[in-house]
Amino acid sequence: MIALGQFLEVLIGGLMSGVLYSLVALGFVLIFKASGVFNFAQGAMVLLAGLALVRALDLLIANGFPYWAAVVLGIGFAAAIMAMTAWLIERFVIGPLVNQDALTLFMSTIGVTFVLEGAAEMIFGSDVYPLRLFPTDAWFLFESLFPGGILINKLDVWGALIAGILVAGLALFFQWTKTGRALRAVADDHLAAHSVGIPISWIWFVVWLVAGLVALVAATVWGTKLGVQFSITFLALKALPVLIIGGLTSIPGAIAGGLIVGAGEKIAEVFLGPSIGGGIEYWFAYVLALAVLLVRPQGLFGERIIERI
Amino acid sequence: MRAPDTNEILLQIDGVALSFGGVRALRDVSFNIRKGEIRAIIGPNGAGKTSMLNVINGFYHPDHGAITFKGRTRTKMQPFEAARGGIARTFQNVALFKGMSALDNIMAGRTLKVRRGLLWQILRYGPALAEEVEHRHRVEEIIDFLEIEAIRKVPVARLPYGLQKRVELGRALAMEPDLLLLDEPMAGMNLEEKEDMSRFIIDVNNHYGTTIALIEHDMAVVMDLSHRVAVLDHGVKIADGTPDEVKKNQAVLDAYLGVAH
Amino acid sequence: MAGGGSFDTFPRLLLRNAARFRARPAFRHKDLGIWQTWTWAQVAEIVRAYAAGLHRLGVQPGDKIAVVGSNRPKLYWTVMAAQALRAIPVPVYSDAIADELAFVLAHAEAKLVAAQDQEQVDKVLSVSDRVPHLETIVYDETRGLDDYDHGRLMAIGDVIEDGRAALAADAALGGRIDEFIRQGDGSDIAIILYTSGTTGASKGVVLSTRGCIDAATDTVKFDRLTHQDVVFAYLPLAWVGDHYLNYVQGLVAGFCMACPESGETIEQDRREIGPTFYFAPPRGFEAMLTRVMIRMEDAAPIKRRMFNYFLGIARRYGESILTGKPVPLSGRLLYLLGRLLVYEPLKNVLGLSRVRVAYTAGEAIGPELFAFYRSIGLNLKQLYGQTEAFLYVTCQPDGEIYSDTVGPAAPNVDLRIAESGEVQFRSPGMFVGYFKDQAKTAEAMTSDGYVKTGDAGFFDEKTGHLKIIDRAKDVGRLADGTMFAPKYLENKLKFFPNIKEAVVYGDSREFVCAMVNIDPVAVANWAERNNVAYGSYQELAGHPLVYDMVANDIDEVNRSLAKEKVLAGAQIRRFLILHKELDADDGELTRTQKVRRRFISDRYAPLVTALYNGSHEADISTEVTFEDGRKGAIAAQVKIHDLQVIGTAEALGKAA
Amino acid sequence: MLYRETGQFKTAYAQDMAIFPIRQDRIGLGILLGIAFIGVPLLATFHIWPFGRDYLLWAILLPFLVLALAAIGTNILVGYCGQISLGSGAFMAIGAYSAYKLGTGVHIPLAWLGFAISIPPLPVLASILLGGLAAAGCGILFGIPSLRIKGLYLAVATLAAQFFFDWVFLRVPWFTNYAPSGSVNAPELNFFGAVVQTPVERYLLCLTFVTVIAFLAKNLVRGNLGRQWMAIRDMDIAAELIGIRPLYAKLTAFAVSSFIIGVAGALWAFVYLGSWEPLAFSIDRSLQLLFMVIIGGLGSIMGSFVGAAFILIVPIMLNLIPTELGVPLSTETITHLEFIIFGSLICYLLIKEPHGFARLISICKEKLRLWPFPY
Repeated sequence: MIALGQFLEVLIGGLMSGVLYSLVALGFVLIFKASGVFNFAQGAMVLLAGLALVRALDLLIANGFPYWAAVVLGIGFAAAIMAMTAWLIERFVIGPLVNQDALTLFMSTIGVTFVLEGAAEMIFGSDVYPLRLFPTDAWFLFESLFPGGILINKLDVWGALIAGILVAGLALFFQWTKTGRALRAVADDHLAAHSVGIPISWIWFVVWLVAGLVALVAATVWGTKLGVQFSITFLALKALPVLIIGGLTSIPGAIAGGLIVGAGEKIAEVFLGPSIGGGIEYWFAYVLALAVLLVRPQGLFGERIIERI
Repeated sequence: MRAPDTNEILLQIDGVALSFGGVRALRDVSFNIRKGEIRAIIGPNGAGKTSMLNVINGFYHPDHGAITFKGRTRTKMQPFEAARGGIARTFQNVALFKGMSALDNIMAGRTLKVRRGLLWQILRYGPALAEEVEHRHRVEEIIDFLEIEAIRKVPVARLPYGLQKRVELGRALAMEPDLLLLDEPMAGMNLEEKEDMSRFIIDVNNHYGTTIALIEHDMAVVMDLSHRVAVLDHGVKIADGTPDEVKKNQAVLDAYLGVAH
Repeated sequence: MAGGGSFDTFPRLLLRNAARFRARPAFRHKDLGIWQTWTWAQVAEIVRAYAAGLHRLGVQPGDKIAVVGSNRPKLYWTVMAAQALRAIPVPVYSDAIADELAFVLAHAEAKLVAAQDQEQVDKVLSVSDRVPHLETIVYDETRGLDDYDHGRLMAIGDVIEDGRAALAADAALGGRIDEFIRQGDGSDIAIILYTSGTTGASKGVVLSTRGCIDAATDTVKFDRLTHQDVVFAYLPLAWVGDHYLNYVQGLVAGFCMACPESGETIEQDRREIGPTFYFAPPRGFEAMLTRVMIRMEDAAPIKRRMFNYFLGIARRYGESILTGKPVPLSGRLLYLLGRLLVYEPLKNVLGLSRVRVAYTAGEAIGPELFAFYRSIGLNLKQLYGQTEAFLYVTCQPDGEIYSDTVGPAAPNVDLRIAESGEVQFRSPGMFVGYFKDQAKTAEAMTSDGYVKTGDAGFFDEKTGHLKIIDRAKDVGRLADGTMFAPKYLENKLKFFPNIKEAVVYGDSREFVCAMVNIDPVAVANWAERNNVAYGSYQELAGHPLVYDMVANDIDEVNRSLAKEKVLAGAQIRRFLILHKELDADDGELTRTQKVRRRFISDRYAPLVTALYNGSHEADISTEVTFEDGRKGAIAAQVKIHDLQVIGTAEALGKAA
Repeated sequence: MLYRETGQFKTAYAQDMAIFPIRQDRIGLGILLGIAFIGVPLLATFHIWPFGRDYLLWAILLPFLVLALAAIGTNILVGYCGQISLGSGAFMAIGAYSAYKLGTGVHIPLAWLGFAISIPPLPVLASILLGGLAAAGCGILFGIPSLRIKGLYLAVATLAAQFFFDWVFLRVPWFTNYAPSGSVNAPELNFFGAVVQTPVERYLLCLTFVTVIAFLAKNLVRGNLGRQWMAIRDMDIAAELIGIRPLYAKLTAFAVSSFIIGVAGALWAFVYLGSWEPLAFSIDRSLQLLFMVIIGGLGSIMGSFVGAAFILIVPIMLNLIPTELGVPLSTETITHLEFIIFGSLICYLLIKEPHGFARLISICKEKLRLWPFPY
């Protein structure tokens, strides 16, 4: 018999890690919405941002900077790296490929993935680097209700908090800034950008930059949880089913998709896994996405595709 | 122009209605197409002409009404089933297979006539090759008919618009359809191309005896071409008859001159 | 190789070929995407069935059967079937307008017309009330004709089917057809070819069967044509060239005629079929070369330079290699490399790789143009001929090729130059007469049975080849009686790239003068290369250096004239460069870009006067029409340049 | 320039529709096949340069052939039918493990029914082909979503196949015959009594498979089914309206593609690797195959070969060149450099020639055919 407490604990743990998936998925959605590019490189951007941050922190602290200053400078450095990356990608890859079909753009981001991964590891090293920006100890809640209480990792709470702030920030950005509004216009119609009076290349730069910053945020949380390492890119792959479930064009969808995948795979792993060999987490999200697609090809939150002839 | 020999009804549309969201594209439209005739459906832009074609070949499913084709009434069917039933069509904005040559496009139109399956096609030997040759022969006759010999091996994406339209007509003809639906076959053409296309349409009707339903918003072209004309406006049929009758119809004149309703 | 021999009628040649070359291809036609092929045996069977079908339609010996359309096997078979029935085929140009068609059909008293397609059928129907003898129309392509009244209209395919069925059902019919063939005689009229009349109504040239076959037997032997050869039948069916070179030679030699798919696919089809014997008029070769050069314009610079370099090599050594003259080893090696990189690939894309013998005729061919094709290894030769001769009068044998002659008399052709300078001949293929026109026939013949060509010419002293200089009626005489051939001179001048147009005067004058138009493109290029500054065409035309350059060109012409005894006296003594371009809009040229000599001499009378009164400049003011239709006047002072006459002896001395 | 097409005319449709209608191409292919089937084995047998050691055969030609085969399979699905797949690696795995099970004997205990299904070990050839069939079956199964899902969505759906089968072969010990390490060994490569052992023999085996399958695949793609696939790829709605059933067209593409990939997987495992772990067929393999067809040229059988060669040779070059230049780099740096250069090359090629090397080659061929004209 499964205890309710255990179930709740698994559920909450799953939801919390789902938030982390959402953080990566957000970057995908931003780029897809604005440029129709399915950005396979989002995971590599997380890796790059994380490595830049953690290596800068290490260096600064080793040189006697106070912790808070090192954090601020480190984040600034990583953000600058992401800005440069965004510029390079726009300038050398996405810009020249404008008007190509979706598959070509997708493939080009796989190319970008390889470059970013190689460059990140070559410049910043390829070991596992621990990052301690957030507390990682656990809370035990509701000890009175369930035997042993429910274990919640403080990092997960931080993650949720950050995701919330990020979504709010993005919403504000899209709502209140000129570039943000232009971005929304571009998402509907590339030509619209001209009428807004902002060069399309600038818009794409901004969108890749924002996606890079989102990756940086994701990296701080992921890095604290797992240490900054190459396998982060694999975890980023998991953002793909998250996107499918949530819909490629929906920011709330990305959040919801992340939560569903996070909770679903944890619950499946814990309650179903032992009976069929374990390791279900490995594929559960994808099969779930497949199932969702069969019912709603546009994802749960995606806009309906209407075919015309 | 030769009038159709029989009054046999090939296609009967009864009270068809179609709406998208709140927009009512077709409201209670009824008309028929006789075997062997050239039937035009005309109307100003947004009259629901293309929707009508889409309903006929199963791309849209009407909300109400029935469609009787070759004596069989149906409400829902898939586009490929319509094709199998003998309905072919062309599109307003040429819908060719861009990555293929003109020849391959038309050859693709023979799909329904292909009898040899996967394994024979893999071997491409004996009967399979003979069949392929036979289809090629039929397709070459169409190429000859449409006078596109010079471009048969050119990728269609490289062809000028007028020729693309001809290749598309060829692809539809390759299906040997009973009913050929032409969606604005002369859209975007210059005068000479329009004349050519008119000639091809009449020749198709004459030579193959194919029943043709065509949509056009340019009235002049249609009047010389078709045996009977139905006029749609805002999803409603406002007139139906011979070109001469339709030309004199006040409702038609109003619709074309833009009199407010 | 085969000759006519005892097979003195076309149906007998066909039967001979069917027996001798059975499964060899006789006709190919690119149709429905592939080269449909008929062997000699098949053609013989089809023609027999066709003849039977025509016979059942009432065709009798002596009936005229008109053939209208482009090159299609069924139309050639119509000619064969008609000849099998001893009826007379009359091909008509497919681009003839209705009036021309009506004239020919009515004049020839055509009883049956074989038309290619709906377009031709429509044309025939539109004039049918003017063609009283016309009974039946048969057609090749059925498309669009389904709806027509089939009372007197039939598809050729159906006629053949009908004939085939009737032959099968009725053995006597076969006997009758055989009887026609047996009765056939070399003296039968083979065909009537209507000349496209440049002057007045067209005339029907009647040719005899034996004459046709004998002439073709000679030329087939001359060029060693065999049943292995392939010709590309793209020339107008009604033109003597197509009928002779393809149809008659085809039957005599047993080679294969390949018909293109349509007018638009001729180049592609030529490349596919790869003819071994090829004819094109000079302007055909010129258009081909122009397209080559235009396409090469877009090539990468390196490739273009390589191309031009090897064309230079070809110019230097190609002709000598082709005619077997000594060439230095380095030249041979470079030429070999050029063959690999340029000449062979070029001939390949032009579809000329397999050509063994190519001919051109009809007008003078520019030496540069002629040399180009010869230098890349195409055995291009010239012939001179006429419909009245059944084509060949002269032709160039291999190894004796010059751009400015048309060769010695063709085999068995008797050639002479009349007192008047006119070329006259007797040949095996010469015509019987003009159809229904005794008077014209008499006019065209001399009393001793020679045919007057209407062309003036002379025999080149060195080679003994005939040189055609002009239409006889245009040839004039200087005041001292020396022969003066304006077009010949003008052509020679125009072959220089710097000279676009030229008008020469001299008839009944003391000496010859020329007015020249420079080629603005070529001269502007030259000016740019040589840093010659100029502000306008007028200024460029008047530039002393330009005058010097043109003077050099004319000197060269004079030098070449000096070598020709007949024309040595007609050298150009004075010339001027016109200040404006001759223009069709001003009436100075015809719409086909030929100079209107008389009009120009009136318009520029002050200049002509100045040319002959010894002054060194003259003022002229002419009215011109601008491109927008406005009229205005151009006034200019034009300089006149004197030239040294080159003495015959001096020229010979230089040559030695 | 090398082409001399004048006089090469077709008098029958069969000639016109031949794989190589131009004589020079046929000659070229003949020479290539001659080198591949006779030249290379002779040189390799007598260890003549460049086959001094078996390195070239083992490390380049063998993987090239097998991956080219897999790329052909991928190309049929992605290039011809337009269905993006990130799951090719999984289908290689299915081919490999199915062939392994069939080659070593299948035993399915159905305890609750009281009996067991037992199939004795099948001959190697049958195992390989049936392995392909098993992959085809799974391909059809995972192709069903393609009827509703399009484009990039489908790519993610195929990822599901990839991860699911990765997991199956890792976690279900039945497939590995309960090998404790998870690593399995191929059965003896016995073809009708002839045992394939040496590199040359292995090479010839793969070459035969590749040649035959490439030829048959070419037959298919230039026939009606191929046109159906391309029609679906280019404009699925129009395809449907001329009577093409999307279900049939897409599922046949999945089946044929998966069959070829499955056979390639079995060859990869049996002939090239000999013993292997599930890792051999991971998502990286899928991406690699996708790269091969995109760089080689979507919708081109020849492109699959070129793409495979390119993807294999570039890393080798990256390893060789610095060493030859006397700038030895650490293994790690080389790996990273490989990533960067590879990624950049992909981006560069996509920008310069989105249709891949096949298009470049056909442009070159066209230029040669029209030489000296530029177009």
